[in-house]
Amino acid sequence: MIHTLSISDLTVSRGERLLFQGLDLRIQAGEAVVLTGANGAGKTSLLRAIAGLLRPDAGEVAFHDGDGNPLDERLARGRETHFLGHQDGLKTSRTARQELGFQCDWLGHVQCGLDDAVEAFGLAPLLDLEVRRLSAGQRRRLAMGRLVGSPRALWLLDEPMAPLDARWRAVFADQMRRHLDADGLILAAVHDPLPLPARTLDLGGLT
Amino acid sequence: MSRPVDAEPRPPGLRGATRVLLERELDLAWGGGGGPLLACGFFACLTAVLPLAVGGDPRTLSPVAGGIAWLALALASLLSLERLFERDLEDGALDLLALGHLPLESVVLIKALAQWIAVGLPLALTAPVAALALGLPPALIPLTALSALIGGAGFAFTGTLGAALALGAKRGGLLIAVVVLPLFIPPVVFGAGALERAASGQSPGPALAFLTAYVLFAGVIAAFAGAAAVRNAQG
Amino acid sequence: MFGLSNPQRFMAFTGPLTPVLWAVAAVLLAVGTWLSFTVPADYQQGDTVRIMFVHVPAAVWGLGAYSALGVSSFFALVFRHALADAAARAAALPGAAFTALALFTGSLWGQPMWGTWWVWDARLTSVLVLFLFYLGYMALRASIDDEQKGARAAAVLGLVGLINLPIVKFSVDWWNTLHQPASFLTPGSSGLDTVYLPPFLTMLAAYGILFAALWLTAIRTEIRRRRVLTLRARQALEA
Amino acid sequence: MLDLDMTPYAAFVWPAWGVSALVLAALVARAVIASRRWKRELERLEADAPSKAVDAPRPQAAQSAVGQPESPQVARSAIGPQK
Repeated sequence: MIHTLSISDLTVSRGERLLFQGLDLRIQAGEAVVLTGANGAGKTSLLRAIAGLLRPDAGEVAFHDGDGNPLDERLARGRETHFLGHQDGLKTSRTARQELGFQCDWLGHVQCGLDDAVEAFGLAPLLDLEVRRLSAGQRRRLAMGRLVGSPRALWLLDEPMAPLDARWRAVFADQMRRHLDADGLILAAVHDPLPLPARTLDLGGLT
Repeated sequence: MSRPVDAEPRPPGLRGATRVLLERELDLAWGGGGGPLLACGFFACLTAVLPLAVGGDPRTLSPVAGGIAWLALALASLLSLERLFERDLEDGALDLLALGHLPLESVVLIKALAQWIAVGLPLALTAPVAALALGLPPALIPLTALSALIGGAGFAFTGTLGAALALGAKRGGLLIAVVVLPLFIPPVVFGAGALERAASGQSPGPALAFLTAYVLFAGVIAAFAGAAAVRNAQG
Repeated sequence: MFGLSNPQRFMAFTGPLTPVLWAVAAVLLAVGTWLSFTVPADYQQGDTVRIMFVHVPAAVWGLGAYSALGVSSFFALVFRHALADAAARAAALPGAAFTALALFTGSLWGQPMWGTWWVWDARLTSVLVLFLFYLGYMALRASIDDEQKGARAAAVLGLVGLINLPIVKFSVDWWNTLHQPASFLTPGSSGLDTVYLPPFLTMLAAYGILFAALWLTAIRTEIRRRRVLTLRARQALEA
Repeated sequence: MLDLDMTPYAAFVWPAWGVSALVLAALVARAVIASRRWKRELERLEADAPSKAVDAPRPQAAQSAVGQPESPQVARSAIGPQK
């Protein structure tokens, strides 16, 4: 299991534009880090670079287990990392049940915790609806289902709570707390502060 | 120096993940607008228009029946390729696929496999009917179906690669055709050649062997090049 | 590992080389043209033999340019080097033009020899396929808005094309054995009279050097263009 | 001897050579024009931006340019019309 995520000397640019360089960050099990910065400062790109979806210009992203042994990058990402981006990755033509089931099975383990996910985010009434009938907030809750349904140590979250109302924000905060208690790691890009103790990494950026 | 993530949270295993993705891809192919029906309909339309264009004389038609069937097959295989990766890129599902237990190369292969089952298989069943209608000797029907089935896999692999390359392009559908059709030449040559040889009393064996070899080769190329193209589009 | 992979060093090294290449190409073209029209006409093909001196070099270097494109694509993919990508991009247009010329002159050669403008023989068909590969490459490159992504996608295609070209060639040859009545007089294959070697080889070299000059110039232009884009982006940032 | 009498194949030989010459000339012209154009554009930009940083790695250049006192001038010249 991932115990430490360490980023050293990371440089990322998009096209001709340099987003940040020489970035260092270390997150340990049970720890949450909040990523702040202006729009376009590179929050999303940093998360994508950690998830291996974007190739950094320089620097290194490394994963270590509790004994300090390095983990294979591909396996750490393919088995231990959740990435929840702006887009929910849901197919509008399929039902919520099909989509949640696929996401949990694809990312998850032998026993997909579908019921836990349904219970955590109040998805039961949505399950038989096609995704196209769901509101933005409902879709986000459905996408969050995979965080609970297929447990993975590292959560990379990009504005996770943006479409949620106050009630579900509280529910999600609770889930994050549980994840940290279970020695999970969270790195979240947010505009509003997270409702739990977290370090802040400010990417700054032009205003 | 690096060791695998420890084994306690068991992944679903290769077969499990493959099945999960394959089921989803097939569901999307069949569900989303009836891609296979569309391809078969297109195939049938081409077959019907052709005699009207060149004249219905069996003496003109029947020598080229096999070739026409193969051309129509290649064109029909191009349909529905455009949405293969594009929709997953648009809605973010491609990120999800990249973070699964399987490497992206396998994801590309599974998608190609789904394309083959969803589109290639129905087309392989339609091909003998179309070839018959064009005047192909009935004795060649099993060979037509078999070669269309093998060739369909080649079209699926190559087409999947084209779809991955065209990610992020304007008018992807047209672009895929221009990129992929030159790569369709070997399967069309070997597939139609098998029919032609059989029609002239020779053994279609070598042609089928070449066809199969090309399909295997295309699978390997499509996996690696397709994965590289997908990663490029994601980053 | 490549001394020239640094754009600065590349510019410095190729700066004096390019004018030399242009000059050599011009001289060779002039000499080759002179030789081409001073050799006696072929007893069989008559004056049409002179078409060969522009047809075969165009075909050879059309293929050569695609190899350059494919190999550059490989280096662009593996080493992610901007210079290799510039080289792949720069080879596409001259290569496509050479290939188109080979098709056009081949057709003009075929008409008096075969009595038809186009023959589906293996060689002509292969050149046609090569041209289609160029079309696909340029279309892909042009239709992806993000220049970096378009470049990498095109590089993948260039490499795939390079690997596939021999296979397509093989399939076309195989197909040809199936259909070719083999009664044509195939230009070029009937054993070239040694009297035609000087003009032929001169033109072959001339086309090669010309391609090298075009290619290098285009790479240099591409490097400059990218620098300009970078500078403009920087200024936009300041404004 | 220079032999320019192509009968009976003049209709084939001359177009082949003529079109080849035209296409090659067009290729050369295009290459040279593009080369000149970007060369001039680059020289203009490098003269405009007094930054010593043209050859330095991108990031520093961008940052140092932002903070420089003379950046208003740079900005103006960037906006200024330039054909």
